[in-house]
Amino acid sequence: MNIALWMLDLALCGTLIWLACRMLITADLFKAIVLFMVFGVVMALAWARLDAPDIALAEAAIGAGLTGALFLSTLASLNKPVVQESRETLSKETGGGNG
Amino acid sequence: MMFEILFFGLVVLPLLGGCLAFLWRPLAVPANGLVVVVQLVCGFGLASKVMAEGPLTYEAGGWDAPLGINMYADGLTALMLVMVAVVAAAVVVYADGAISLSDQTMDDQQLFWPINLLLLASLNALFLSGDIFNLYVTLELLTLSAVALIGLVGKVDALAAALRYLLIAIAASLLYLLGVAILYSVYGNVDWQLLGGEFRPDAPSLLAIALILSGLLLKTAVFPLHFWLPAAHASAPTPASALLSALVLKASFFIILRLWFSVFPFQDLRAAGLLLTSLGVAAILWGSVQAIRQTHLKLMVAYSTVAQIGYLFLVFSLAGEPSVAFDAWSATALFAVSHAFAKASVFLAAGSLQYATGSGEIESLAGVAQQQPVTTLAFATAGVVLIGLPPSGAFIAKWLLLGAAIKAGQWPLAAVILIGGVLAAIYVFRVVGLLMLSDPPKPTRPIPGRMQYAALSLAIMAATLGVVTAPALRLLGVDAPFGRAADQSLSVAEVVKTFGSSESSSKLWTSSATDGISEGVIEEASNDELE
Amino acid sequence: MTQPILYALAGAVMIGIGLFGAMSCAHVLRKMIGLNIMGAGTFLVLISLARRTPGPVPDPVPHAMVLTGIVVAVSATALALALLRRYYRETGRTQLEPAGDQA
Amino acid sequence: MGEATFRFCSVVVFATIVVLIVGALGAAILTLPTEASGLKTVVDGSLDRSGAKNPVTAVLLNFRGYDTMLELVVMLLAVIGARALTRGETYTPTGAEADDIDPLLHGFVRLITPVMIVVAGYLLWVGGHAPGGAFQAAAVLAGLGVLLQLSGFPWFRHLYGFAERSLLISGVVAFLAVGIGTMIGPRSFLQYPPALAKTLILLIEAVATVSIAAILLTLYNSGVLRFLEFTRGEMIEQKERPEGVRVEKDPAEPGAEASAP
Repeated sequence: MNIALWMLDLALCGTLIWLACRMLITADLFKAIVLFMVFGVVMALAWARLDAPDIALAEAAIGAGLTGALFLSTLASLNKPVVQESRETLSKETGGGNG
Repeated sequence: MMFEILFFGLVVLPLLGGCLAFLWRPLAVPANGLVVVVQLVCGFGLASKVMAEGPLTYEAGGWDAPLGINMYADGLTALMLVMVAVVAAAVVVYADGAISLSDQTMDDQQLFWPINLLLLASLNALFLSGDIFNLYVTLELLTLSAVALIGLVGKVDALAAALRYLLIAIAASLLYLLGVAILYSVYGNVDWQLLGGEFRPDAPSLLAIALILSGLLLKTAVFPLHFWLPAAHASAPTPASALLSALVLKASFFIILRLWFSVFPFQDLRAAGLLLTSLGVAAILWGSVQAIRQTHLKLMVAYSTVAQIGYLFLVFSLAGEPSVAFDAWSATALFAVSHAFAKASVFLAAGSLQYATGSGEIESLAGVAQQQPVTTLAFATAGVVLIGLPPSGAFIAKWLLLGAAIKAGQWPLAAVILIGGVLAAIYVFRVVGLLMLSDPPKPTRPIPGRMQYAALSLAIMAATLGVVTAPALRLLGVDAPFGRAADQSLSVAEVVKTFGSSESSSKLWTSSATDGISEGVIEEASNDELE
Repeated sequence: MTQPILYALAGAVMIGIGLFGAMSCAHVLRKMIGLNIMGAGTFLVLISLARRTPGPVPDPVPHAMVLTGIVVAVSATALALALLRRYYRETGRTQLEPAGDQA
Repeated sequence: MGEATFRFCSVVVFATIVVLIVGALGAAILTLPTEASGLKTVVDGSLDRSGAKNPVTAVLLNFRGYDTMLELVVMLLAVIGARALTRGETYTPTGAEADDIDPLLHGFVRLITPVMIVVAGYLLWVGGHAPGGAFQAAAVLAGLGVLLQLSGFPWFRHLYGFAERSLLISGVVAFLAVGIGTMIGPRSFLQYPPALAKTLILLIEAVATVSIAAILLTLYNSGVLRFLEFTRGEMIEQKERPEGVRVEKDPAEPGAEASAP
């Protein structure tokens, strides 16, 4: 068994778990979403390591790219205040939903 | 070959109709009408085919399992498909009336039609599926269509309920998928019949059972996992409430029933069966008490669903006793159908009453019966079925369950069945009593006839389901998990004797089948006439 | 321990993290992130266990299943986020009330 | 019970559930045999009759094509559901006119558009025998669509209505049409004749690619205009819906008090 590849696998798994934790802990939702997109890219590497190139392609494009974009656009619309009434206090909590 | 046509009518046509209804609005209502009629014909056709020839299989894609996806239909499948077809017919007629009442023809109301067709297609596909991964896809399909239906209203409470339901359903689907993944990695296939043949109770398989069950229990909303249900079912548009309570919950329960008795080694899982049954008992008691406490009509009906779902779970401890296993199992399937008819009817009637009085509060219903006799009759009749009085299907089902509980020596279950009936009587008669009050009533808004009679016809079918018990039980006996035990089972034989001898039961069966079809035609006719 | 088992265990841990996040975070967006992590973990378990084939080529059936799963996940996520946006627009809230029995 | 206590208790309960699941899962994974080939041999045995050399494509579009069709329906449902929710919000025009477009960005988009289309086509074609296929190609196309929108090409917003809806359903309809075609005759649903399998798979994939791309773009779209406003730092007042449009239109919905505790 190739030691370097083992180290790579371990590092990938460790990074994935670390990213997963960070995403839920970090107070800033925007940061969490960026981490989610990074997570998708690392997942794509993991798929490649598992000889799943089809999934690696799909994950990079759909998992990381599109889902991330969806999250970002949603966050953007949540940061806009609701027009009808002033709900400043409530719209503030969109900044961080502490884990 | 025959199954092919049925597959076309039950899955392909609704999918196609859903697409076209989304594409071009004028097609939406005719497509729904056509699909509903075809579904009725195919549902009863499948039932008679299964009854005559035994279980059917079909290879979607032409590859046999384990490589391809097998479709499979036995008596239980056929009964469930008939249930879907009948309820859907009434709901479509009702929805046509309800949508015509909305003062604007906005697209989001019209989107009910395509979503409804896709929901029906996914229900049929789910009941026919012989593949546990395919079941995952159909479950997701069902969830998304249900959520889309709840969200159609766009009111705050409906949005919150839909969002919560979706979040929970996604988690539940993932738990189920994880269980499927483990089963695949142990056995190398996802066909439930193949899995049933080689299932071993080793550690990964037991974990897979736990994961699959927890996912499905969340979706079936059995106590204490019911917390998402009342708000979702009560705040949805009424036709959607009826579909959700009557059919969507039954789909995930059907998978539990199927896997438990045909795949999992249920004789070795007595403790788990006991746990499931205790959840059911808790659901019956808790749901009934909550239903009594509600002041809002549709919430009361939704809590009644929580309670009635509980009855479906009594089978898991009763079936541990081989002598009553078939009784309890077939009674459960029968109860599911009876509850589907009755609950759909109650929801439809409740929606009509709410529109007529302009308020969803139970108190505001006082004296409505004089002006809304048909809807009141529908509500009362279906309510009587929920209580379980004869000659309803619920009565036969409860009677079989009661007998099984006594024979198996599980007295507490017998007591719970009786108490549940009494509690149901309290919450039903509280509303019916108010409706019947002779107070000078306040004026109510008129309800289109198709809304009134859709609810009433379902209620009458629920109330008279007991009459066709014998053929239904014979149908259930086709490839039942306990062998063809219909004739060996004492209680079932008794039922068959009481409600029609075995020679006449086939005659009874065919006549009931044509009744169902002609009913659909009548509903369709009333549908057409209004366009 | 072989490479597939390593990844499968990592997938199991990710499932746990995602599920915990989905249950304990209040903000709906973060719940969705949690559920997506949970989904990724599930897919990782499925694919790594499919890599236990003797040769260099893995079992393709789980790969097709995971492709299906990824698409289903993005669809469900999109619907949930659309609901969340509408919910926010109507109420100005981004969290759901705790669901309880209504008495 | 105070709120903090309740929160602490629920976190403890959640953590217990999660630890139980992960522990059991880990233990189960460790007890599995380290070698298993699943359905690989079965797939390999039927690969030459499937019309695809890439086994994943063969499973996805032939052996389990029915699953894939239902998966397209799942996407379609998400679109319909999201559309019902965002109606009146998504397509409100904002100030992005043709003159707003940064010329540099414009040039870049002009350059990258054909490249991305070619890449998508290549991924679609190559899926038959190597990694790639409809989903990957569609994701690239959808990415292109997002890029076009972000760079402010206004014509993109006019693809709405009948044409757009036809695009959205075309993938499912292509599957259904091929399925119905194979059902007429002695074959079952989606059972391709081996001689035609390759052509039919490519046909379905080609239609599905465009359809999935449209679906992904529409899903993304249900918030994109607000995203534009956000990134440009503009605070364009949201157009207020006419009051009463969404209120009280369904006769059967419960009053607002329905879910009040």
